[in-house]
Amino acid sequence: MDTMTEQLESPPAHEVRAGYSEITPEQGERIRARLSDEKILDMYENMVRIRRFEERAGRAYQQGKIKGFCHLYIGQEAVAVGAMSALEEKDYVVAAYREHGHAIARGLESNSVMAELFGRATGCSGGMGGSMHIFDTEKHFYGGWGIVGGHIPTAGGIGWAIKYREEGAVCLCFFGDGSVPQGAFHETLNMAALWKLPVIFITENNLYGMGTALERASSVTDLYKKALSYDIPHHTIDGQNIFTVWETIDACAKEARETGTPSFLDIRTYRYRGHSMSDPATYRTKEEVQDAQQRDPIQRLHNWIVEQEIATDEQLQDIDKAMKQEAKDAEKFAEDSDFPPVSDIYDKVYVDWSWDIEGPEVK
Amino acid sequence: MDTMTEQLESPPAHEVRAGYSEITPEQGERIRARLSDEKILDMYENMVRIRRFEERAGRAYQQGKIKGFCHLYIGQEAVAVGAMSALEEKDYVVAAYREHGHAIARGLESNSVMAELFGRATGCSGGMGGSMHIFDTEKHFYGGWGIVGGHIPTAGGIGWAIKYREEGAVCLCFFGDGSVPQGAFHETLNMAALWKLPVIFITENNLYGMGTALERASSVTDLYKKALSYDIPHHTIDGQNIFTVWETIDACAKEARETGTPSFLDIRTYRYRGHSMSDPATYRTKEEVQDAQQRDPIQRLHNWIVEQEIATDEQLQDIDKAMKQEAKDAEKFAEDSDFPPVSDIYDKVYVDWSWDIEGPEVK
Amino acid sequence: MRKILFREALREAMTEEMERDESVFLMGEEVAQYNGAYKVSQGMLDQFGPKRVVDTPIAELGFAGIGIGAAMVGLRPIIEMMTFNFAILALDQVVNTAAKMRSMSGGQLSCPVVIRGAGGAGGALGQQHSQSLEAQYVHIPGIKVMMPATPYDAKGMLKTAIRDPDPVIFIESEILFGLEGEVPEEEYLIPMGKGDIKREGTDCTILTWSRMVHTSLDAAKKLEEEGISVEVVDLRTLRPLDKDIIRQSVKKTNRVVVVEEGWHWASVGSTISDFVSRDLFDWLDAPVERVHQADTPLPYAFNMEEFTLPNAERIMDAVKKACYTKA
Amino acid sequence: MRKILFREALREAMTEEMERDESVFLMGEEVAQYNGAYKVSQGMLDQFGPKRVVDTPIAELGFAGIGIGAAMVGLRPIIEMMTFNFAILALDQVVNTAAKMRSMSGGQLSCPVVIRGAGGAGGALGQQHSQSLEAQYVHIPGIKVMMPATPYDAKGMLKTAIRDPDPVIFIESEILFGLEGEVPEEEYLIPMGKGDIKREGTDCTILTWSRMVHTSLDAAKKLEEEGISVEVVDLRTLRPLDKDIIRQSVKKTNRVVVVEEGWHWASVGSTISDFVSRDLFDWLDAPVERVHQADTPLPYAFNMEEFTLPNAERIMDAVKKACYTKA
Ligand SMILES: Cc1ncc(C[n+]2csc(CCOP(=O)(O)OP(=O)(O)O)c2C)c(N)n1
Ligand SMILES: Cc1ncc(C[n+]2csc(CCOP(=O)(O)OP(=O)(O)O)c2C)c(N)n1
Ligand SMILES: [Mg+2]
Ligand SMILES: [Mg+2]
Repeated sequence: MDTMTEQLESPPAHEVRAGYSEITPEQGERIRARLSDEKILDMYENMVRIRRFEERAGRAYQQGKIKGFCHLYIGQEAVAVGAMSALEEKDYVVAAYREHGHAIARGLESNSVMAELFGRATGCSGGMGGSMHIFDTEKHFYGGWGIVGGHIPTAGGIGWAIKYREEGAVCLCFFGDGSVPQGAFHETLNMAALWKLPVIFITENNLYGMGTALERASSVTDLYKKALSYDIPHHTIDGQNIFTVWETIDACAKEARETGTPSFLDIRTYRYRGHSMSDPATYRTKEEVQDAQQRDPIQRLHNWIVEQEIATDEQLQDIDKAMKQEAKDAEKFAEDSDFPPVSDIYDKVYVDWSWDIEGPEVK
Repeated sequence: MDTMTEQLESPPAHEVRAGYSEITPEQGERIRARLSDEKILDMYENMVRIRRFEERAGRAYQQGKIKGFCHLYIGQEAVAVGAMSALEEKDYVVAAYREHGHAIARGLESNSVMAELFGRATGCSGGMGGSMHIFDTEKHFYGGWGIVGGHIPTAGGIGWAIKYREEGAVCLCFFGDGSVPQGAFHETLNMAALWKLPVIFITENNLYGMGTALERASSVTDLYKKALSYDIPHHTIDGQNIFTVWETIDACAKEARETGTPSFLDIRTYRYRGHSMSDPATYRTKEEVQDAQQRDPIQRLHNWIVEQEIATDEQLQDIDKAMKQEAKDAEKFAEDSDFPPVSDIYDKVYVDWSWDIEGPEVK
Repeated sequence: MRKILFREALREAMTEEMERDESVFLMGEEVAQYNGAYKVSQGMLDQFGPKRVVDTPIAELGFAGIGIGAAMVGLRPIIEMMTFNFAILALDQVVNTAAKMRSMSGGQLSCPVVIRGAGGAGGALGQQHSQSLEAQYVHIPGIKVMMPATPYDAKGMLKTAIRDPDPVIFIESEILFGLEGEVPEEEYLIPMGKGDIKREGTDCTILTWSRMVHTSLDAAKKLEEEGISVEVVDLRTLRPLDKDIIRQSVKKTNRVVVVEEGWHWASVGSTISDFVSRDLFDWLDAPVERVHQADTPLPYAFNMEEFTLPNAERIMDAVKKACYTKA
Repeated sequence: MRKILFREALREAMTEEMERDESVFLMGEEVAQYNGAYKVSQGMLDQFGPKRVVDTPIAELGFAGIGIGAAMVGLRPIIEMMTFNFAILALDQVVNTAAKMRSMSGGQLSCPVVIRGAGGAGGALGQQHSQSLEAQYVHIPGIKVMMPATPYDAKGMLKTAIRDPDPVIFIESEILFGLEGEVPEEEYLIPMGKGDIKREGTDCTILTWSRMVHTSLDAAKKLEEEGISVEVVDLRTLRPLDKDIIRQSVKKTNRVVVVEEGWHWASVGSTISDFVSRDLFDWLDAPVERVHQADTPLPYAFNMEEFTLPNAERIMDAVKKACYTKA
């Protein structure tokens, strides 16, 4: 595991940007020994699926079809896809509000996620949650908190349950760099370390929390130092290299499933769009964004696949077309779906309620 | 500063107990070069003052004269006295609920503190706060939160004000080892480090939070590791050696006053009594307590003073007698004082209130 | 019938439910090795071991959240808050996670967690340790709130709370822990959402809960001597509220006093008074009277604590005011 | 008179007070470089520099506590909560420190801090971002609570809040930030604890605040066409409550509807309704009516949000019910 986890002793975060690590020949060899071509193409397809989905969601938002908050994941796809590709069915995933990508990578259907964004009954949360609350208990996907850091204890609790029931599983917990200063992070990591809860705490470090650059929010920008204060394993890795993500999560997950050891990952990535649909992101220079896009995780995997002759450029274009179509179809599916019956408001608050929940009458 | 701040790479906390460092000849020389005999005797007297005060408070509690919670400081005197002796008038002190000692060390009169414990109008907080809420704004003493960790942000705020008004002062913030897992600790240390707030964060590490040994509450027992994750200076020191405390605080305070740099101290100490008056402390062995008492900070200073011929054993006995008398007088003062008028309840909630605060009528 | 203490009744409830259901466990500060700050969990570590009786660091937000998370995937945690004064730190997890999980997930999830511990004043504990904070929870849809007043209720209600599939806030008056009362050996449950008439009467209804039930019973006894017959209704569950028991009693007495230990603005007492005033408008012969703590923090000084909290005398005054007001 | 937006009115209030008093500063998430999540603080960093307009990490408990601590030693911080949904994380600092500091210190200390930010529903923001949480603060003695409804009030009230020597919670409806209204150039202050009659009427009184003032005014307008004359009282300050304005209006109309955006159990609306029902018992010709959000979390689906929140139609129904009930 050591080769892939050198600790970047990094200068201020904005100088590091997304970090960088080529898919070296050695890494390529390791990967090809462990992952089938099919799996690799799957991972590629999933990244493209997410990007095309997000682009479509962005447009639908501008057309007023999606409302409220909508946080796009474009640019960070390799983190979710790399991570989920290392999971087994029994494992769990907890994520924050920028979680469309995680949901899709975990296997939720584009239709189901898009319908949720549209507030429709066919959405994974029955249209009641929306973009920030994508849940699917069958897939062990707990994806969406609007309270920054509020889900970190939840992941601890799932880790607790895994251990309590001896499930031999792991729980991944995704959060942003901006969430690290929250007390919830600190309290949970201490208990996870103290009790050996099998949770991988993953900072998707895109260098900004809304408009605030990491170095203006955290007195350390080498976030692995947080792990030192809990005595848990940590790795700082390039999140734009999907194989690095996969290898790291795979190793940490095995360790967690077997021994319960939690770990902390600082995964350097970048979001191309603003924080949410209403953010023009003027706090970053055009150059900075372009620079990050040079390390685009999809393009990088594309190049490598072609170079390795796993697929041709043309075949990959076909995947892209199919994913564009899938996103378009998802939008149509969502638009064609009904809103949930308003009676769901009352039906889906308590499991067991025997009284008149007061509110407007359902006609 | 380096000589006195070696980082103890320590085994589980309960094995380290209070740590240990003799007053070496070198330290003795440094001290005598910087502190007058008078000051040294003052520090001795203050430790004895606190101990005798606390013993008396404990008895008064058992007699029902003090009610509610009462947390005695016996055994930890060198921390408060060593620290306060390094302060200037302009500096600030924030402490938690085990703060009688800090208040007295900061110069509050025994009478005033004892009367507060008795709930009398002559108490420093007018009898309204009690043992856990000892305030004296003139002395810049903000001493008493019943919410574990709740005062750590307050200290950050005072640090903020010092910096904002360019006072060139420092704020000491005392809390227990049990408070470190609280989110408030983490959030404040990050901001203090980020903004360079002149606060010295002092863990009085007495190895237990109520009945929970540090290693059962924190995944790291070398608490200095917490400081690594905020990138602030830290020191692990023996809190039973008053000179070590004084030298460390003195150095950190100077740094903070001049440059705003915050720091974190893990001061190893021990409380001889239970957590509060109702705690028999059965979670510790008799041997453990006796062992800690071998390193009694008062006895240690006593021996050194005699050895250095700063005062005779007899003279020190006289101090002890005087302090016993002072505590006794304080109890009498408190008992002879009146309870506050109940109208204070209404008068001391808002500075500016123009409405009928509802409640029983004052007759 | 055998008599046991309030704290023992709580312990029996937890112990029986843990014996019955492997997925129930107890977590909180000092619950295990120390046997509980208030000795509620005495002996439970010995019986169930450290896997199921778990000491936590002082990190209320964190361990409440861990309990809630564990509940989301099917465990049935009992999270002890040493006191509800400290639970404010965990309120986000209750309000934004536990209460909303089912709604946000479109009904997929539930959170069968019980968060329980001491509430109310405890005797000269000062401003930060003497708060009755049930209003913070009763306000929030998605949770249920219970507050027992007797050992009998404490046991039956806590067992119900543990079996309930929704998140339950369960607040125990600190001063009642040592109260003795009859508790049968046989198993029983007290239904969620059902109040209990603790004393029958015809002239006036006192609506109250938790410790104030006893203060109200004291007042009722003394009022009997003065010829006033008071019905004392212990609401027991505060969310959902037992509207029927209130209606029945008020239709009989036509006069109401609401007694609560804590503050009165935007409080549980205010909402019950409001409910009575509107729902039973035509049945009231006098305005609802209220008894509550003074609208100030509760200071330490012994004379002040006494002054500020409701007592039997003040309840008697309120009942008389309600009764002597002409219809 | 010139017209400006609600958010601009807030900004003017802060700017003027910061110009007037060196000890006032603004701290919160995204208030400086980003110019505010809702652009309330636009341009303030440029004017006052980074010492006085300060971006924070996401750590609500921590920075609220830092503000409160700074206030304890004499500064006058304005702490912006991006929304009050997140402020729950900081509630311990408000309830256990700010509100109690003066009492605990026997009157030595005060905490002249303003904690302000967006509250209420914002339009399809879902369960965790759509809460009206004023009840959490109105319950607590030691703090004051203000909620303006118009740009004029927003400016005058915020200036008062900043100058007030006690801790003030100041909640701004997210949906009102873009509202335009008349605001004079000259300085003015709106006193703490004073409501305002936003529309005079004789048949029924609506008691409300914040955004619901506008929904109520809509309803009142429509009701006028139907021949019902409604008085709309904007309470503005919720702690302390302007009892006199309520009394005057109710003694005139004898019928009352309390309208609030949020949940209704243990709420501000319930306490106002309770106050009216008891204090004005003999003046009421009908039970107080209430309009409020459904007692559930507010879901995302667009039809559900509409269904669950109070609207003009429902207010009209409530007024009619109050008016058609026979005395
Ligand atoms: C407790 C809380 N505070 C503030 C916010 C507003 N907010 C939403 S997202 C966000 C930034 C989070 O940044 P980060 O954790 O880095 O995640 P990213 O958006 O970069 O994925 C903020 C301040 C919130 N939702 N919850
Ligand atoms: C938020 C909160 N949680 C729990 C408590 C109960 N409590 C009071 S003191 C204490 C132990 C604190 O230990 P430590 O910080 O080590 O201080 P020490 O008592 O050793 O001085 C606990 C759990 C509290 N007062 N506040
Ligand atoms: Mg980020
Ligand atoms: Mg300790």
